[in-house]
Amino acid sequence: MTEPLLEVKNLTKIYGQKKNLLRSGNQVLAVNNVSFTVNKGETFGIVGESGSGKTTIGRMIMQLVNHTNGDILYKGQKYSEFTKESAERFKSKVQIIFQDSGSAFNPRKTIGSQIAYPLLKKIKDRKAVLDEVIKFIEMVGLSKEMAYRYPHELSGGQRQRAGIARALILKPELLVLDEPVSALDVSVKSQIINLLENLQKKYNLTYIFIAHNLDLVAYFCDRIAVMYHGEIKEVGSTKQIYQFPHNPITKKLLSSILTLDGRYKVSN
Amino acid sequence: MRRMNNGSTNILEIENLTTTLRIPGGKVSVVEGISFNVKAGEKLVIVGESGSGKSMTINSILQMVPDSLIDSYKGIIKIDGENILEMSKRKFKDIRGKKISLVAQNAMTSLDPSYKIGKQVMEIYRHNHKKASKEEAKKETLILLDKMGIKNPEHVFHSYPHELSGGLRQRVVIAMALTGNPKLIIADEPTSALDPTLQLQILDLLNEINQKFGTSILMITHDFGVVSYFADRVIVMYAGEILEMGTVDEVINYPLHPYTKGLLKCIPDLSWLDKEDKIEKRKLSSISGEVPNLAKKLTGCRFAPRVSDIPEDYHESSPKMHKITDTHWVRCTCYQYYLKDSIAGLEGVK
Amino acid sequence: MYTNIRWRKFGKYLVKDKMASIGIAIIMVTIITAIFAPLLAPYNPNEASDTATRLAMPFTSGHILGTDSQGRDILSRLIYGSRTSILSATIPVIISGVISIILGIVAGFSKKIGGFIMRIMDVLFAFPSVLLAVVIAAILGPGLFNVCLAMVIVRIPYMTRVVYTDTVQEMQKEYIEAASAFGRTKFEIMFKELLPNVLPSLIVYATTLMGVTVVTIAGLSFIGLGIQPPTADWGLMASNGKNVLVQGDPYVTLFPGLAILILAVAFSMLGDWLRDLLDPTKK
Amino acid sequence: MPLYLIKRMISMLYVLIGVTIIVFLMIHLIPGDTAQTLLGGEATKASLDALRHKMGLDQPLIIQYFIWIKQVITGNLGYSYSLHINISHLLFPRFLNTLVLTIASLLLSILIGVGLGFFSGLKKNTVIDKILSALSVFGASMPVFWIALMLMWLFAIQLRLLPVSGMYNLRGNGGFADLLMHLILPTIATSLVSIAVISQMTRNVVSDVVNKDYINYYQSFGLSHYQLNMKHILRNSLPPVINIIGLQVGYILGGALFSEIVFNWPGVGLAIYTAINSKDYPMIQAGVLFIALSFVLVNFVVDILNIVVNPKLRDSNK
Repeated sequence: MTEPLLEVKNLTKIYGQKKNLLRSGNQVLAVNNVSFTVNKGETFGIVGESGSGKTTIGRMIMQLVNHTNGDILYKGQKYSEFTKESAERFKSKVQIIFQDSGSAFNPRKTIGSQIAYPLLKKIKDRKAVLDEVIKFIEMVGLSKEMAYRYPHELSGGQRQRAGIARALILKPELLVLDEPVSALDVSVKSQIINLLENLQKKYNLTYIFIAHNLDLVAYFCDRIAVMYHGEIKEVGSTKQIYQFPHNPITKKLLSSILTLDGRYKVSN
Repeated sequence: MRRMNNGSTNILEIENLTTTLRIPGGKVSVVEGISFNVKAGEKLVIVGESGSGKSMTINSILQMVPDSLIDSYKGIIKIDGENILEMSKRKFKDIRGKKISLVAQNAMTSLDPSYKIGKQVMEIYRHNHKKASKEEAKKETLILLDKMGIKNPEHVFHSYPHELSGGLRQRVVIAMALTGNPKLIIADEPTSALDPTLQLQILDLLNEINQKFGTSILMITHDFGVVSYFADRVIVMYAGEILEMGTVDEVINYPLHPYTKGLLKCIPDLSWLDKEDKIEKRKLSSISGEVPNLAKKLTGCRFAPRVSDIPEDYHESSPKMHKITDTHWVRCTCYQYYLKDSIAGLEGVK
Repeated sequence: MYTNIRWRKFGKYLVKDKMASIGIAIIMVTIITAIFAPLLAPYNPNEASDTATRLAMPFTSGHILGTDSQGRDILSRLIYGSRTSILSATIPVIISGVISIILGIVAGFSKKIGGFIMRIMDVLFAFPSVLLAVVIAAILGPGLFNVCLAMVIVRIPYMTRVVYTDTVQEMQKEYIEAASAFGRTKFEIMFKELLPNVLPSLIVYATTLMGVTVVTIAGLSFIGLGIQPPTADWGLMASNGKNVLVQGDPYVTLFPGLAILILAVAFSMLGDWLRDLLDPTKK
Repeated sequence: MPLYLIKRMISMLYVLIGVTIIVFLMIHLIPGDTAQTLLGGEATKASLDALRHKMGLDQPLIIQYFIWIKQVITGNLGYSYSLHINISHLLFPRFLNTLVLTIASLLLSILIGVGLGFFSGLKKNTVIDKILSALSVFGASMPVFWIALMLMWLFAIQLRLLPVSGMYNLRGNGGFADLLMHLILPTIATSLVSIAVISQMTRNVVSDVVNKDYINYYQSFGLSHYQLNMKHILRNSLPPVINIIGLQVGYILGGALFSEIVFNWPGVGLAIYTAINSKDYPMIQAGVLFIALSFVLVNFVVDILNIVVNPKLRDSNK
C-alpha cells in the first residue's frame, strides 16, 4: 500500500573545518544520524526550531549540500551510486520551493525566462516551451503577463506562486517545500497552502514540508518528524504526534502553539 | 510594586488620526481616521497584515516616521492627557522613555553592535534618570536584567549583542524599554522573529510586566494566536483603517467584519486532531486577492474588492464605525448581512 | 519590446538628471573632437606657425588659447590631445574590465581558485596604484601602447576585487541555489546567473575609473613615462607649461589641466548616472 | 599574543614576499644589460663578464633574489649608477622627508574628509550636502600635478604668500615655522583628492548607519542628537571609515610623488623621478620598495585597528 519514495538512512552532516594550527575547531554537527522514510503521495513534515538542522536535510535531499555520512535513497537507489543518466533523471523528478521568494529568483531576469530554463534544456522548440510556461503560470493562479515581469515587480505571494510553477514545470514527483509560506501574510499564506494541496491531488505529488510553525504542519502533513539540535526526536503520523507526544521536546513545541482558544493542550 | 486599579483612565487616546506620507509623485495616507484608546493596565493588540498601517500607527504615536517621508499628522494623539502633536519637540523627548517606550521588533538589529549590553541599558537608564550615578545605574540595570528572567545578568551585562541568543536579546530590549518605568509599552511584533517556544516565553514575560507593574501594553502582530493568548482587547486594521475593534472574546468568537471572519478562517483548525478518525479536517479557507496599493486613490470600502459573498447593497459608500456593544465596533454595515439570519430569528420570536 | 522599455527608462533618466546629460555631452564632444581633429584644429599642432609668437596670451594674434613656449597653438594641441586622452582612458579600462570580470566571478565562485587569485591581487594591492603604474611604465618604457598596458595591469586588482566581492555576496542568495537545483551547470551559473548581477556595478565602477585613468595617464606623461613629445597630449602639455609657469605664465598649464579635469568629472558623472539606471528596482 | 595578530602577520609575510619578488624582478625585466649600461658601449666582453660575476648576475635568478633580500634586510640597497653613492645613505633621510609630507597630508585629509563626510551623511539630500557632493566630484578627479602647479602659481608666484619650493628656506634658519610654510602647498595638493574621496565614502557610510534599526530605536528613547551622533553613529561608522582611510594612504603616497616633483620636495618620490630621467634603475627599485613596504605596514595596522574596533570581527578571529 505504501511505497517508499525516499529513504534517509543514518544521515549526518558536519559543517566547518577541522582544527589546525591557525584555526580553532569550528565544526558544527548540523545533522546527526537521521533516518526516516517518505512514502509516495504523502506529505512528510520536518519541524524544528531554527538551527535544528531541518533546512540542511532539505538541502541534502536536493543534493545542494553534500552529506558527510549515511545514505539517501531515491526509489531504492543510493545517491552515491547515481549514474550520469539517473542523476539527470533524479534532477527533474525532485524539486524545491524556497522560503524567501524574493531572493530565489534572479533579479535581472524575467519570471518567465526563469521558469522556462529547466525546460529549455530538454525541449529545443522555443514556442512549445513558451506555451508550457504560460500553462503553468496560469495553473498556479497568475496571469500570463507575469511571465514578462521582473521578480521585484511581483508581490511576495505572486513570486511564491511563480516559484511553484518553476518547480512543477519538469513534472517532478517529489517537492521539497522549505518553509514556503513563513514569509507571507496570513491571507496569502492560506492561498498558497490551498494551491499546494490542489496540485498535490492533481499531479500525485509527494511533499517534504519543512516548517517551524506547528499549527500549519498539523493541518498540512500526514506524517511528521520532530527535530532538535540535528537529531530526530520523534517520527509518527500527525495524529499520533499531536495527541500522544512522547518526547519532552515534542511536548514543549506543541505546548507553544497558540490557537484561537489559547495554548494548544498537550495530553501527557 | 502595586497594581494600578484605576482601570478607567486612558494612557493613550487617539482621535481621528490621519498620517500622510510624501511619495514620488504625490501623497499617500497610510493611516486614515483611526480612533482608539489604551486604558491603564490594559493589553491592546492591533492585528493586521503587511500594508495594514499598524506599524505606521505606532510610528505616528512615537513620532518616528522619518522627516524625509512624513507629510503631516492630523488628529489628536494624547499621551497621559497631553496632545503630543501640539507639544514642543523637547517636551516630547521627556515623554519618550518615561511615559511611553518602545520594544523594538527585531532585537538582533535594534541593539548597537559596538557596545556591551550593560553600557547600552545603562545609557538609556541614565537618560531617563538624569541624577543617577554610574554605580546606581549599574545596580539598577543588573536588577532590571534579573527581573527580565535573565539567569546570569552579570554575564549578559558584559556581553556584546552578537554574543547573545535571540531570546536573551529580546529580553534586553524589553529591559531597555522599562528603564524609565513607562506607563505604556508599545511592542512592535516583539515575537515574530522568534521560534514558537521563545515567543511564548516573551509573551509570558510581557504579561508578567503588565501584571506586576500595571504597565499598559500596545502590541502589534499579524498572528491571531498571539492575540487570543495575550490581548484584552483587539483592533483589526486593514489598508490604513480600523475595520473592527472589540474584546478578544467579541472579535474572535463573534467576528462581524468579513475581513476579520476571513482572517480567522485562514488559521488552521487543530480540533480535528482530538476527534474520531472519520471526521475530516476543515479545509483552510483563504481571502482572495491581495492588500490594495495605498498609493492608488481608494474610495469607499477598502475591503469591498476582496469580498464576493455579500450583496452590493450591504456595502456603504463611505463606511463608518458602527457600535455593536460598548466595546465592539465595526466599520461598514456589511456585518448586517451576516447578522441577517440571527436578526430574522429574533424577530420571529417577537 | 523590452529594449523599448529599457530605452524609455534611459531617456527618462537622462531628462531627469541634468548632471548626467552634461557629463554625456562632454564625453560626446570629446569623442567628436578626437575623430574630426584635423578639421577642427585651426593650426598644425606640432609646428609653430610662421606668424606665431611664443607664449602668446589667450585671445591674441589669432590664437584663442594662446601659444606655448615653442609657439605652437594651444587650442590645436588640445584638440589633437583629446585623441590620446579618450583612447587611453577607455581602452585599458575595458580590457582590464573583461579580464577582471572573468577572474572575479571565478574567484568568487570557487573558493580554491578564489583564494589563489585574491592572494595575487593582495600582493598587487601592496603598491599604491600610481606607483605600480610608474614601475610598469619604467620597465616597459614610454609610449602610448606601453602606458595603456601598464594601466590594464594596474586596474585589474581593483576591478577584480569589485567583481569578487559582489560575486561572493550574490553567491549567498537563494537564486544561485535555485539555479543549481533546476539544473544549471557551473559554467551557466557563473556566466548566465552571476554575470548579469555583477556586471552593472562593474560598469559603474569602470566608468568612474575611466576618469581616474585620464588623470593617471596624464600624471605618467608629466613624469616622462607616458606619451612622448612631440605628440600633442594633455598631460605632456601641462608638464611643458611647468617651466614657463615660474615665469608667471600659467596658461600653458592651465588649459590642458582643465581639459583633463573636465573629462574626468564627466566620466564620474556618467558613472553616477549609470548606477541609478542599472538598478533593477528603480523604475 | 592574540591569534588574529599572528594570522595577520602571516598574511603580511606572504604579501611582503610577493612585493619583494615583484620589485626584484623589476630590474631584471628591464630591457638591456645592467653590466652593459654600467660600463658603456665600448666595454670588452671580458670586463663585462667580470662585472657580471662581481655583481652576482651570472647566478640563477633565485639565488640572486636571496642575495638581494639579504642585502635589503641588512640595509644595503645597492649603489646608484647616476649619483655614484650608496642608495641607502641617500634614501633614508629622503624617506623621512616623504613621511613628513604624507603624514601631514593624511592628517589633513582625515580631519577635513571625515568631518565633511560625517556632516554630509547626517544631512543627506539637503542643499549643503548636494553642494559638498558636487565639489567632491571635482576634488576626486583632480590631477595632483596640475593642482600643485596651479597652487604654486597662485600662492607662491602671483601672491607671494608662500615659498615656491623646497623644504626649508635656503637663507633662513630652517626652523619649524619655516618647514610649516613650505609644507602648506604640497600638503594641500597631495591631500585634495583624498579629502574628496574620504568625504564621499564617509558620507555613504554614515547615511547607511543613520538608517540602521538601532539608531531608530535609540531615537525612540528621546536621546539627544549629540549623543546619537557622537556615541552611536560615529562609533559604528568607524570600522568602514578606517578601511577607507587605509586605502587612501596609497593614493596619498602616489600623490606625494607628484607634489614632491612639482615643489621640489626632497623625498623618495623626487628621488624616483630623478632616477627615472637618468635611468638609474637600482634607485627606482629601492624607492619603490620603500613606498611599497610602508604601504604594506599601513595596511597591517589598518587591519589590526579594524579588528580592535569591531567586536564581531574580534570574536570571529579568536
